[in-house]
Amino acid sequence: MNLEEYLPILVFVGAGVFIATVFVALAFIRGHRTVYDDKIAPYECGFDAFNTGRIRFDIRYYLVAILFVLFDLEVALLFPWAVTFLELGWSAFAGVFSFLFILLIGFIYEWKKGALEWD
Amino acid sequence: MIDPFHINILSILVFVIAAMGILISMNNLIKVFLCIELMFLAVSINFIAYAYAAHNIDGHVFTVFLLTVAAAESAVGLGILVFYFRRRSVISVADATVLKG
Amino acid sequence: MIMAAAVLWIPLIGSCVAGLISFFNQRTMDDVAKLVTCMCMGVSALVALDLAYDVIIAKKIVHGEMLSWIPLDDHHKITWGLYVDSLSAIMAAVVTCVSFMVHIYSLGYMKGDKSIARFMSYLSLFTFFMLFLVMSDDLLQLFLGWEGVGLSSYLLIGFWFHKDSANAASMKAFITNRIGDMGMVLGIVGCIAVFDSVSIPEILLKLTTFDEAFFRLTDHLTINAYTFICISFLIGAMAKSAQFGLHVWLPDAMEGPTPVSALIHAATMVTAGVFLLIRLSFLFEYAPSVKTAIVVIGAITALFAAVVGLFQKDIKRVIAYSTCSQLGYMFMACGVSMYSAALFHLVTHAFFKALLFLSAGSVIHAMSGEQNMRKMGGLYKHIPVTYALVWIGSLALAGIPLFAGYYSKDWILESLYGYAMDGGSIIPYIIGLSSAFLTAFYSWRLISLVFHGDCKADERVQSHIHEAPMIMLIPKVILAVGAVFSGIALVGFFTSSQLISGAYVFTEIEHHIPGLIQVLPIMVALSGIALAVSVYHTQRNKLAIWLVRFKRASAIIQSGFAVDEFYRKAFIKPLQWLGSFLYHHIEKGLIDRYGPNGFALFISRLSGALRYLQTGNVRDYAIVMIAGLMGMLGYVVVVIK
Amino acid sequence: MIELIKPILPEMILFFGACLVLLLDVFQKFVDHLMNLSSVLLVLCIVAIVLGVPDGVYYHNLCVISMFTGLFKIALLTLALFQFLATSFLMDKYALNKNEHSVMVLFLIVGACVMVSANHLMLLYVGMEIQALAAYTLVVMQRKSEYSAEAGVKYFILGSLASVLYLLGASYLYGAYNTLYLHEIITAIKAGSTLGGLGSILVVSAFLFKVGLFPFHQWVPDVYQGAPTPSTSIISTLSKVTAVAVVLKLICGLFYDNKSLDTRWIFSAIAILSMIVGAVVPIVQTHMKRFLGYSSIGHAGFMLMGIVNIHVVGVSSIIAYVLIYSLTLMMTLICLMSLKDKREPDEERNDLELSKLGGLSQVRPKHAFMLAVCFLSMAGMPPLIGFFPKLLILQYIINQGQMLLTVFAIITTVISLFYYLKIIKLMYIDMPTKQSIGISVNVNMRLLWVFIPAVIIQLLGCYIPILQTIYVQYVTPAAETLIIGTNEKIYS
Repeated sequence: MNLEEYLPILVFVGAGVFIATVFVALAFIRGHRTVYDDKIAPYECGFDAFNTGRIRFDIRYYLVAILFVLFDLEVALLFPWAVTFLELGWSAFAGVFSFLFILLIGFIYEWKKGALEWD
Repeated sequence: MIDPFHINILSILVFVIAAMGILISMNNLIKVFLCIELMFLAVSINFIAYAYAAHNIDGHVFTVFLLTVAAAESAVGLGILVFYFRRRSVISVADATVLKG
Repeated sequence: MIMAAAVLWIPLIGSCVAGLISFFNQRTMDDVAKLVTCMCMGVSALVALDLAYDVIIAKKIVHGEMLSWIPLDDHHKITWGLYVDSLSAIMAAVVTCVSFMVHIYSLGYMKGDKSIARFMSYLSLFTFFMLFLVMSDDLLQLFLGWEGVGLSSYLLIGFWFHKDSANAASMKAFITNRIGDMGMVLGIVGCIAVFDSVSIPEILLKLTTFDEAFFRLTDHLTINAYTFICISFLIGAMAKSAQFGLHVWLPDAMEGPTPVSALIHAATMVTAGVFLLIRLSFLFEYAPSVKTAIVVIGAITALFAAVVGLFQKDIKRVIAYSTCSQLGYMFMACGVSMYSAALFHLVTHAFFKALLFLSAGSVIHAMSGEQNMRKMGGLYKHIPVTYALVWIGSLALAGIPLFAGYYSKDWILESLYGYAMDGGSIIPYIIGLSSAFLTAFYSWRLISLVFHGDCKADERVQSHIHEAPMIMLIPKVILAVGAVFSGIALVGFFTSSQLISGAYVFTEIEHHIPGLIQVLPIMVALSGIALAVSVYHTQRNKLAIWLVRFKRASAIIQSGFAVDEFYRKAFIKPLQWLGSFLYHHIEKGLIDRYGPNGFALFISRLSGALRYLQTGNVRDYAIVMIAGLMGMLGYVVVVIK
Repeated sequence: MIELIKPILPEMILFFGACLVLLLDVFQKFVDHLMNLSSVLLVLCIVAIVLGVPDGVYYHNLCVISMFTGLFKIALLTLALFQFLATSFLMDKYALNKNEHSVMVLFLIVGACVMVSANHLMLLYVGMEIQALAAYTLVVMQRKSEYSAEAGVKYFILGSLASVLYLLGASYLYGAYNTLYLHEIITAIKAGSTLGGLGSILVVSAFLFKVGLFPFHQWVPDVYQGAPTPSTSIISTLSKVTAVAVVLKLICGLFYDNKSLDTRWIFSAIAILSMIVGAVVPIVQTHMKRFLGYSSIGHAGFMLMGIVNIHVVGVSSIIAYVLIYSLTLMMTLICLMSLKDKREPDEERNDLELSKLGGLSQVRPKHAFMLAVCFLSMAGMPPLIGFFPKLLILQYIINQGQMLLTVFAIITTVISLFYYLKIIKLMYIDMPTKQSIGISVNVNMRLLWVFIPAVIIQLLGCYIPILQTIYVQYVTPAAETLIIGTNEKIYS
């Protein structure tokens, strides 16, 4: 196994851990702390934090989930293009943008239909 | 050495698990959809294994498309689920037998 | 040709017009229907007489083709043809004339009947079919006419279809005639097999070149083809002409209106059998054994019917049995090859028997529908014209000199005597004489019972007794003229001329007839009359005692020697049982139950069962899908190479 | 640029047109005219196909244009056009957005066209999904109906299962032959391998599901019944025509002259069992659409007989059968749609109870006549057009010596004649009841513009030469491209 190829990732992970630790530590040390009821109350998307997991969610969460899944995963189609767009040239560019245009139409449709409104 | 045949067996195992999952979890549509997604993934494993073994890019491309199309399909599925829930107030299809005979 | 076609088709036009009027139930048009049918019939009769004159005097044969019917190939084609030789011409003339008379008579007799248009239509239709029969040039067309007259007869017997007895009688006539029709079909098929043709002239032509032909039934059993064909046709003729054995329908057919009895069951249709024998005489000459059979059958029928006729109560049945008996005479004449005599008797018989029937109709009309002679009597005062006409008819029937029947019957008896002299049996002659005696006896029995003595009807009926209207009398008078003069006028013609030129081999043998034999029939007839008159006018009490003493015998005879009863027990009952068995146990119980109905039941059960496979549950659907797929995949794994 | 997209111009027109209709609907512009716009799009698409590129393969063998694809695409578009023209004024009676409905139909056709043209397993899959997702959406369009929801869920679960089976089969084919191009697979499969055999059966099964054949048939009656009638009409005709096209393409490709795998017994069994289900079960049905669903299973089985032995004659008979049957079924459903009252969605179910048709000939003589003609045509009564494809297929299988199939075909046809005649008896002999009078419709003159051509088409069977011309000029060449032309002509 040629593990040297994965060295940048190791560096990246190390840097990430370092920076995160630094920021948390700074906030902990230098932070201004006041405690009041609302602040210390457990918060979980409007649900009671200490409860069984088998509760009913509002159906609207699913709607958001649907939209998220769609727009999230369609991006997966962009990755192969993104890593090779220089070699592929303008025709691939046109293809990808027509794909994005179709997604845009979908987005306009869902916006106008009010799917993004909570109520 | 691992060859596509072994991956094939893995994918079949996953596929069968998913199929059994569909059959036994009819009382929860979400689980059914999960199992269907699992089946997609089992097939994806197959494609990637064959593509890797044959050094052929088509399998990888298919997998990417498969994932996105599966996403679209599950979106439609969830839409139908929401609709179904609004009409029935349950997400079980085990007793959905208004249409029969 | 055009004349012949006119004779044939004009009655059909009348029938169609009347039929349409009847079909659309236009009561107001009834007069039109009557007028049209009678006019058509009259025209047809006139043309037929002219045609007969042409054909007989000028000795020319009209033979032409109207339409192509079944073109098989160049050599085999069946056409609608017309073939009028002297035989056909005479038959056509008789049929149209009698029919015309009956048409006119019906106007009076059926007056007030609400479906008179239908009646007139049927009568004309019958006439058309009868003409079709006698004028046809091939056997298939003849068969069509044969069936057509059967159909018309069925329709007319059952004309009063609200009467159960009429319906039963019409069916009896039709079904009995089926047996004859089967014979006809066999005969035609036999002709096709032997001669490769159904055309009568062609068969005649080929017959002279053929020697003998055989039908192989099994390996060892063969039958002479001519014998077979002739037996088949004989069966057909027997059924139509009500010969003994197949006569049972004729007395019952009297359920129809009396004009029908006169036209169909006395003058014309029943003689179709005799016509067939004469038409195919050339064939019968090749089958001598069948000719013997014809003589036997004719003799039996003549005697049997005369005996049964003695004991009948119903006036129409007496005449019906008399018809049967006279047809027996004609058969005997055919059997001894005296076809001219048979035809002559056919013609004269048509006149006097029609006259008798129409007179009987008048009597019934006068008696308000009563047909039982025991309830009549003394009518000569009230209906003198009819009385006179019955006398004329009876004298002609009995064969009293100068009246028509004498010449023809005498000729037949002489022929029978000649047959005996030629080495044949004497028995037919004796039977002929006995029958002549019985004929005279029952004729005068009828006259005595109906017209003399005291009237036994109730007051209401008596008060209604009246002479028939003019429109019913005139046809009878015309027929009476025929009954008197047709014999004397035509005797010379029939005895002298070679009637049907070339159509059959006519063996005219001059016999020396002793003087005694010439006088014998007259004496026998006169003695029959004398006996009847003496018995019914002076010895009636004694007769009654005798009848009581031999009550059972007379009852049997009255029922026609229980032939009907015999048929019922021997054929109808077992067949009914068999039919019922087949219907209930084989058809219903086996075929229907396990066949169509069973299959239908199975399918609907299967349907009900299969619908439960559709549970509505998605899981089950998925299981079925996956199981089916597994089956297919398993098959692939097994069979793939 | 235009040369680049020319081969898929018809699909492009439909797709972007559909997007346009969708946006116009959502922005509330020209709402009343959008169905007409959709019809115009269909016409444009037909024109684009007729004037389109010459036969051949395009986009690096991804896409095939041939007589076969052209015939099926035009048939699909014509059927949809027929439905749009006939029902645009009837759609208001249904509790659904008619513009979204037509958009979904357009998307469905896009997917169908992709499927028909596809020469690549991935493209075939994408087309199938576009078509299937549109179909699922069509089923659940009627938002207030419980039946619609249940039918949608069932259709979705089983349909997803079918597409997963397709994917599994595709992966096996890919593993066996290292290619996803159909023509390469077809060439390679003659060698025979277990993996390839399993893959081919799995791939075909997915489309047998779409056609609704025996082990995969159970969704058919439920979905037909639960879906709103306009959607039923689309699914039962467009979806089925497409699926039959793909089945023909796949079977002719994968199993023609395939010495290694004899599939005759499989398809004979499927055909016989489908015919039995389609003949027997409808007898006890009481709901019109359910009844039609079951009978369509029988018809699918009848069609499949034509391909048990693969031959040009059989394939062209199947093409003729599916086109004529779909047209007849669509006419029937349009007629039923026009009988509908304006009611709550769930009550529509009751509107289509068979008993409601009692004495229809007295209440609505035109509708009764139309329905009777359609049913007799489906049953295969000689003067009507439905007789001829049945005759062709029977003739074919008899010539092929398939006596078992022949016997079953004849028996089941006779049984099916019984239930078709039962409905005609219901309409013509029975008296109207209190229920049947409830069926009322504003007799629109436009309906006659549908009925008269429909009856004329049905009666085309009286004038055989025109049928013969169409059959010889278009259908048989289409079948020939499928069998003879697949490899030698196009890919050389």
